[in-house]
Amino acid sequence: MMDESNPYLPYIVKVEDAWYETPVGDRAVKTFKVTFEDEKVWDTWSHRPGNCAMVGRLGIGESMFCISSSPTEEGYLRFSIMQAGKVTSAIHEVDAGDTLTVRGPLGNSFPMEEWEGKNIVSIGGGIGQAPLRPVINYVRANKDKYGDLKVLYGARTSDLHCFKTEFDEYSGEGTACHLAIDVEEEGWPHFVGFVPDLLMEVAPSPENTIAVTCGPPILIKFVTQNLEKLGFTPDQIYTTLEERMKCGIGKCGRCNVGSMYVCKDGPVFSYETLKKIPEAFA
Amino acid sequence: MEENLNYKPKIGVYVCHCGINIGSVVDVPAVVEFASKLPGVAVSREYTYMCSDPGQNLIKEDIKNENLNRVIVASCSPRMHEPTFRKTLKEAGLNPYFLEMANIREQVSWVHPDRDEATAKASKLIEAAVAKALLLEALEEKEVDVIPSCLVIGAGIAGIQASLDIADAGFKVYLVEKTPSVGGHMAQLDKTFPTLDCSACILTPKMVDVANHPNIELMTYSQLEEISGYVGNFKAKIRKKARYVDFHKCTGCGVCAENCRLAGRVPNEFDELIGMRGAIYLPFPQAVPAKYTIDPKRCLQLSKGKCGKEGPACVAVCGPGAVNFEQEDEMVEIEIGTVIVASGYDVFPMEKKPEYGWKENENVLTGLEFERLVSASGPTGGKPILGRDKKGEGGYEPKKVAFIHCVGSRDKSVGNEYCSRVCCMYLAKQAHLIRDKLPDAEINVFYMDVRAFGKGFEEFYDRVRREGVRYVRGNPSEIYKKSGEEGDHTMVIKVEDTLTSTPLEYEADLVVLGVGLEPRKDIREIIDLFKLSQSTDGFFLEAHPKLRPVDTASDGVFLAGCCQGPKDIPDTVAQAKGAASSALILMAYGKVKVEAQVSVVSPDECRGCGFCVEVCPFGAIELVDENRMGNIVKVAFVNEALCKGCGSCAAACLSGAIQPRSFKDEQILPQIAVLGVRP
Amino acid sequence: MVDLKELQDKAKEVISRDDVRRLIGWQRGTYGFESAPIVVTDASDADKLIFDPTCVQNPASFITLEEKRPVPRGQEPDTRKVAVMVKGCDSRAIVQQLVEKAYPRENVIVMGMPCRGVIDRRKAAALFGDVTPDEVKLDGDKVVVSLNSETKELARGDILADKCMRCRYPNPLVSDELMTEEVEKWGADEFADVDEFEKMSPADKWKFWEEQFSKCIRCYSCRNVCPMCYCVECVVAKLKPQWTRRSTDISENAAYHVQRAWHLSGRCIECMECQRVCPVDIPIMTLNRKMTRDVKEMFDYEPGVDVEAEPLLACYNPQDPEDYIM
Amino acid sequence: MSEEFEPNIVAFLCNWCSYAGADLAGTSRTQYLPNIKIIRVMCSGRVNPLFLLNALQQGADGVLISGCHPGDCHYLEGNFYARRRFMLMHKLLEHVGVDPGRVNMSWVSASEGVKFKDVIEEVVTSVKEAGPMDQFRRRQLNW
Amino acid sequence: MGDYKFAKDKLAEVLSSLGDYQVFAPTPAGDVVRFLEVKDPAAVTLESANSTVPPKELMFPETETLFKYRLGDTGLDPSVPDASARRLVFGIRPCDAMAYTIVDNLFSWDFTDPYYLNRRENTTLVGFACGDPCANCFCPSMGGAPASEKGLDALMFDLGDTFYVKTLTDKGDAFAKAAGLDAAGDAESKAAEKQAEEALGKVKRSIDTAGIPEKLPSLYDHPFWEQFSDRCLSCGICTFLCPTCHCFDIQDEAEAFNARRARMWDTCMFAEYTVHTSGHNPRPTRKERTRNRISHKYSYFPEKFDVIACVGCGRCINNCPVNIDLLDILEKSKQAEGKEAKTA
Ligand SMILES: Cc1cc2nc3c(=O)[nH]c(=O)nc-3n(C[C@H](O)[C@H](O)[C@H](O)COP(=O)(O)OP(=O)(O)OC[C@H]3O[C@@H](n4cnc5c(N)ncnc54)[C@H](O)[C@@H]3O)c2cc1C
Ligand SMILES: Cc1cc2nc3c(=O)[nH]c(=O)nc-3n(C[C@H](O)[C@H](O)[C@H](O)COP(=O)(O)OP(=O)(O)OC[C@H]3O[C@@H](n4cnc5c(N)ncnc54)[C@H](O)[C@@H]3O)c2cc1C
Ligand code: SF4
Ligand code: SF4
Ligand code: SF4
Ligand code: SF4
Ligand code: SF4
Ligand code: SF4
Repeated sequence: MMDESNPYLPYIVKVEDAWYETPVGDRAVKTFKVTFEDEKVWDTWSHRPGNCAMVGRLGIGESMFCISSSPTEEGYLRFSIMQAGKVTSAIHEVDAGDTLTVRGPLGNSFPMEEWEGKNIVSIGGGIGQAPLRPVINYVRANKDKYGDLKVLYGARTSDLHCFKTEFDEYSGEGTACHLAIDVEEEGWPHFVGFVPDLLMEVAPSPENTIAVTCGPPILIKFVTQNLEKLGFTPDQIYTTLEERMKCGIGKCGRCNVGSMYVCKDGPVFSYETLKKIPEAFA
Repeated sequence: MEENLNYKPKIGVYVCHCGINIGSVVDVPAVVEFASKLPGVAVSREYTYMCSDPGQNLIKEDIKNENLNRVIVASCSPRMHEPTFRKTLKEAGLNPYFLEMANIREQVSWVHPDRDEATAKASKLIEAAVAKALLLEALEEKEVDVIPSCLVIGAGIAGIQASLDIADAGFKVYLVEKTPSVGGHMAQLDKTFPTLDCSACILTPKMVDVANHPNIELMTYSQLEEISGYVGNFKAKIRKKARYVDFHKCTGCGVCAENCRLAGRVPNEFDELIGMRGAIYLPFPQAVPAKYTIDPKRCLQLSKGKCGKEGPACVAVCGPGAVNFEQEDEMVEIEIGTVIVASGYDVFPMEKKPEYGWKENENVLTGLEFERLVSASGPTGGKPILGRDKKGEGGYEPKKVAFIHCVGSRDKSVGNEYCSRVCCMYLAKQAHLIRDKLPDAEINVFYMDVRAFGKGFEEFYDRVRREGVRYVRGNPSEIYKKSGEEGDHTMVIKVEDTLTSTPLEYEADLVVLGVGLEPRKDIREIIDLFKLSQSTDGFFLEAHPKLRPVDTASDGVFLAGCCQGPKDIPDTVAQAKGAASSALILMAYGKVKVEAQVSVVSPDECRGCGFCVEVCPFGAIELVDENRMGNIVKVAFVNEALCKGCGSCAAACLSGAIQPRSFKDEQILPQIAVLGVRP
Repeated sequence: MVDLKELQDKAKEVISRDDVRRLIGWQRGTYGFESAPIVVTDASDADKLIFDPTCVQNPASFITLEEKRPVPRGQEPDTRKVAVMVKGCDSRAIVQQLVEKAYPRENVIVMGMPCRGVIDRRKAAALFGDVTPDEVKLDGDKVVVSLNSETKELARGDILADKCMRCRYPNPLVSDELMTEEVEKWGADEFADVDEFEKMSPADKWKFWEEQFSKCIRCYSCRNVCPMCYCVECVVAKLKPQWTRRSTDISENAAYHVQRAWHLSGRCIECMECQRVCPVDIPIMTLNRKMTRDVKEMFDYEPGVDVEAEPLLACYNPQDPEDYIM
Repeated sequence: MSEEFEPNIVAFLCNWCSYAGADLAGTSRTQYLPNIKIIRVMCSGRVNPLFLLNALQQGADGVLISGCHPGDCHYLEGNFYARRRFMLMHKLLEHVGVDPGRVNMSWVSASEGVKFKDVIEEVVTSVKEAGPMDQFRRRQLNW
Repeated sequence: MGDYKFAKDKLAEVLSSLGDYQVFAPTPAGDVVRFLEVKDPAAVTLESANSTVPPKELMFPETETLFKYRLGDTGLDPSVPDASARRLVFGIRPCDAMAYTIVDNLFSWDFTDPYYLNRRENTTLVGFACGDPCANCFCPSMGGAPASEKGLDALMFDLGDTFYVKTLTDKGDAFAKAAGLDAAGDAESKAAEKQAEEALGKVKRSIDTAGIPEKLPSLYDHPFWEQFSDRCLSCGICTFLCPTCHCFDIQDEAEAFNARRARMWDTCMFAEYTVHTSGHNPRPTRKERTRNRISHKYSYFPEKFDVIACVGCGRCINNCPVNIDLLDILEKSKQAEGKEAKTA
């Protein structure tokens, strides 16, 4: 766990490996596999699917990212980071062998225990797959505890799909994977269209099922609408929110939606909760 | 090689010994060692001559083997070898703009003898280069095709000559002339100094040539209205004004003019208003094209709607039925690759110097009026006769003639500090013509000094003086009529003889004012179209006073003739040929490189104030609509083909929204951060 | 004097027009010697409008302060006009905003308020303390303050803002309609304050500014209230590159102020709003006035008086001075 | 080494005239003081006056901006804008107490290698007189 | 806890005798008053009702280094203040002291903030009761009073020639001892009580907060916000100068090889406060920001921490350049017709 006496102090992590998920350029996504420089940290460290952490580069700053590896993947943490602004650009300069800082785990997590015995549908878009990946991997690692797992994922083009190779792995294990791209591409065997439409096509049954979704706000909005159309009740739908944040520990103030601090009380929320906070969809 | 475009900078630093030029002063190994520790530096090496083939190969190898994506060469001035090393990068498959140079020869080893100081400074300069290199971006070098045709504006001798040259080289020319005929001022002249060729004799053949040349599309009585695009790819809109005479039907016979109800009653511009024409007219007998034009402001039918009881006389007499009052202006759109501006000059407007009594006195003439007076095609058939009545009868021959130099030139009080370069000589020429025509006349020339610098000029000036023309050094302060008596034409010229400092009064019954050359009154039309600049004298500004005298700041737009500054005919023709050759270079090569280090606007940050638009010397920026989340706002947009990358816009932009590539704020600030720290 | 009824009726008429979206003016403040700006969108609120010497704020600031909301897909942006009431000084902001193409002229309806001066709340507080007057009005050369049913007459200079004492443009320089008769110009500006300040040595000047700048809490109120500071992203807030750091210390604070003074040179129209709003009383105008004076002296330029003028730093004169250039 | 204060000066030189002038000083082996560190820009018109401020914040003791003589700008008018800007910035910095000797501007053409040297000397002297610049400097060591 | 007093003209002496403490007191800085470390006791002023910049800066400085490091190294040197150091704030107004007790909630919920809390720990607060509350004070409405003792270690009253000091905690006693104060009697404490009561009566403005926290969320989309936000400058004055506002930004700053991570005051009134890199801003206009400021203070904060984040010092009202009056907003919010919180 984090340095209890000073939650502002990050751990130093070593980048074990780093690769691009999507083509190099603006808004590229790069995944970093990191380990703690001080191995003792592992003794106290524990995180859950949905937890986030502040990843930073000394001299530049830090930003919030979800830990995209499941706790069941041991011995390392993974972050998948889209190049966006100052910090993310600097982080993208980093490669295997370099150091970063990590402060976490932060925030709440998906209630994996509550979901035991249920079917799980993961619906993601673009970089929004990052927080869903640990859920998927957690369920895969605990197959016996959960029902059916379905993965729906889309991005603008096939190039922009994150974690491309992993979907084959999932399918290999018998997990239903439904991939989509926004516009027709030559040789694309899967669905063409937006994720909410994919969802309607796949039309998972709400029966004993939890839907988790993450992606751009517009995707979340239409996916939830469609899920409701399919018969999902708000308490069956989960998502994660994104607000600007600086401290990650409920102090600096900016990430509030209503009285909730997304960094502490979130980022995972059930649609049931969110419905009551008008600011949640601002 | 796309792989090199990795976010993690991998910099190679190459420190050159330049034989002993650098190495003997700077501790190169220490600098190399220092550089190797800088952030992002993957390779740091030294070599005797980086610019040599082995030196360059060293870089190329490293780019390939070490996957370098930034290169710093610490050697001589980038003004020397930047192109060399850019090429090296390119050959190694790296974008050439990932190069940064540290000038440790001109700025270090050659100027700082102290080894420690020099080494420290060299290290700093390299550190700054690294700081900048981290933020360099790949830039694209572009070439655009050049449309093989040229628009020439103005058909004076300059425009005529340039058009002929280009057309002869096999390229299409659109020659646009505002007035009904080609020829410009030269057509108005009688004889030309110093050789005294008859102006018409040497000009008319050329005028005919431009009209007949298969590659020249002549558009007289026409005007450029719009121009857009950039070098190689301009689009122009030209207005062909209605002549009210069918161009193809008119045979130029002239019966219409003879029969015009206003024949001989409209002052003729070509004759500087001292001669007359009708409402339908040919400006002068040799006019090209020899097609008649109706002056819509004067024509009774066009201005009053009615001409005589029987209707327009011209219509009645024109055999081919060419007169057409229904004619309308015609718009022509053309695409051209190059432009030559040859719009010429105006003579100094005498209204600005009322003390010389021009206008009130028919025997005070400007030099140009005098040219018409003595021209065989002029109103008096070349006879120097003044004071004729409306019918062209009567009049007198002057006995005492005075010529005044520098009227409206070299005169701060009228805003013209410059010398008009032709007046001394044309006055000498005109004095000679008077002497020729009136051997007994007394001729006085008042001058500040005589500038006879051209080939054969001094000789000509000498000759004129030997012909009994008296040169009086003095600048007249006033010229006025001696008495109000009928028939007394005597003018008094008050002048101070500056050689003897005595105030003098001279008398003359013809005063010729050596008016200078001024930028055309309508020069703004062209400035606004092409965003050309003016030099302080008001003429068009050339791109460089010495080395690019026919170029302008706008690529592909060239200058010829007096629109760039006063000059005589030979100089005009020479410049016209220069402009033609410059345009030909572009057209013959067919392609033109556009600057890669141009400015870019971040539309999200731009507030649309247009400061940059005002500042850009090349008119490269315009404000365009931008949809900002449903709201339409104006933001700046850079036309990359026009931008030269000077960066003036960036310093004018308050919010840093416009930035020249390779010299962005975010690239310069790290340099400042490194170099600013006190060692 | 303004007939309030007439003013309000006029405002009502304007805001009721189909092509008018909002009207910016002044309303009575809740306490103290200053009015509050008001943005009227409904004719019923026009009755709140006032005009008296408490109307110190510059309504032109609010034209550019308004943030454009994202327009939902399929909807059209609301492009109706904004009506704005301006005093002479305020009107210069409009002129300058027009020079800078902040909006097209036809997008604003300018209601001109010839003005004879407004109260400086700091001067008033020094005279009267922490109170709210019943009424403040101008009577000839006097300012009449009614307070707890007593009235007090003051010389104008004692309570009016400094800018008013040297006002050269009491009548709006741009307006579609004048709400009252034009008033006579009384002020002149000799820049004596600038001259006085310049007598100091560089060291003393820095001492002065060091103390002043150290106080700054970087609330950016001075920037936000400034009618000329309406960049989409102000350089001080930029992260890439970061010119000024967010941390407060003398270096960053000084950099902020010099940067802003620089950006306002040839653009500041001397409404003095920046100095008025500063909660820690930094004499910001001492910077701006120096620039105003120099710009006038060196380039014969005055911002905010001529809509056709070119922006000072986007043009040049070949004869510009260059005395310190080597 | 002497204890004398050696100022650090950042110079912004336009590519076509002043930088070329500095090159000429180099090729003619005209020795001058090493206190000046040059940043090359294409035109003096590129130099954002805020660069000066930034240089002073970073710790520079003085600055120099140099470009083509008026009328000689490679880009026709860049130096005219620069002149206006720096006339004003110079005054502004002076007003907040920055010694006017720290902010310098010159016109140096490509042929004026010697003038370049003279300018450097003059600038170094005037900055030396002004002493170390502490006013705007970021005080990193006090953190 | 005891009763003490000292003669007014001994103020400088008392301050000088506090050598063991790092003492902060209201001091004029230019034209404003601010809590500065006492270098010259004579410069201290107790005249002004309220310092312009609240003494929150003493616990939560405008800019504060979180840790330092050298670029290229990974060793971090946290500059956490020493919890056992002795600091004393002299002459703090009761509202400002009460503000600390509110902000404490934030800095100690879940994760604890050592920077703020250590300072709180090591600081003795010697309050100064208000005899003459200023025009926009409304502390009684917020559970305070001109002579409230909340959060204070000692409270001082101005009784004409003498200051009467009532100590409230051990820390307060320690201060009295260190300062060598004289014992005070019944007369003084009576006088103080009377003054407190009178001062209470002098408070001009008030608000009945009942129901506001519950109501505000129902006004989420209400157009009444625009009456205020339309003239808001989106400057930070109201929040920077609010003793209970506590938002901050964190940024890394590097100088050559020296670097630090620091935090600095920030405010929800700034447009860039919530903006994402993509340009999406959940609070795109001043309406959302004004709503957030008021709602945060009067609804979100109490919902989370059971106390309204406002002490009624009136600073935001006094200093807002466009007369956006908190009490006015609250009154209007009470009148406004709410609707059920929007369900997406
Ligand atoms: C809970 C959570 C989980 C996230 N997980 C991921 C992830 O797994 N992968 C990923 O690529 N991105 C993720 N993001 C988004 C990521 O935080 C931003 O892209 C990042 O902060 C941009 O920072 P920057 O410094 O590069 O941009 P700058 O523009 O330089 O940043 C300025 C500051 O703005 C804030 N900010 C800017 N954009 C955002 C944003 N979209 N969300 C939140 N704060 C922002 C940050 O505080 C940042 O420090 C997550 C955000 C949140 C809140
Ligand atoms: C009194 C006098 C005597 C002179 N005598 C001599 C002499 O003896 N020997 C000598 O060498 N030089 C002499 N000169 C100088 C000579 O006139 C010039 O060198 C020569 O005419 C310059 O030619 P140009 O083509 O540049 O300009 P111009 O002759 O002025 O031609 C410009 C042409 O462009 C046209 N034009 C202008 N604007 C536009 C437009 N916007 N669109 C279309 N067309 C346009 C005009 O109508 C005109 O036809 C004399 C000059 C004067 C005033
Ligand atoms: S860099 Fe120069 S040429 Fe290019 S747009 Fe800017 S001002 Fe114009
Ligand atoms: S780029 Fe800058 S100067 Fe140009 S219009 Fe935009 S904000 Fe103005
Ligand atoms: S208003 Fe005052 S305190 Fe706020 S940023 Fe401006 S100068 Fe600083
Ligand atoms: S700087 Fe100040 S005085 Fe100048 S326009 Fe802006 S707010 Fe008004
Ligand atoms: S300070 Fe400059 S960048 Fe910032 S808003 Fe004002 S003018 Fe724009
Ligand atoms: S002080 Fe006033 S103007 Fe500034 S942000 Fe607060 S409410 Fe808005």
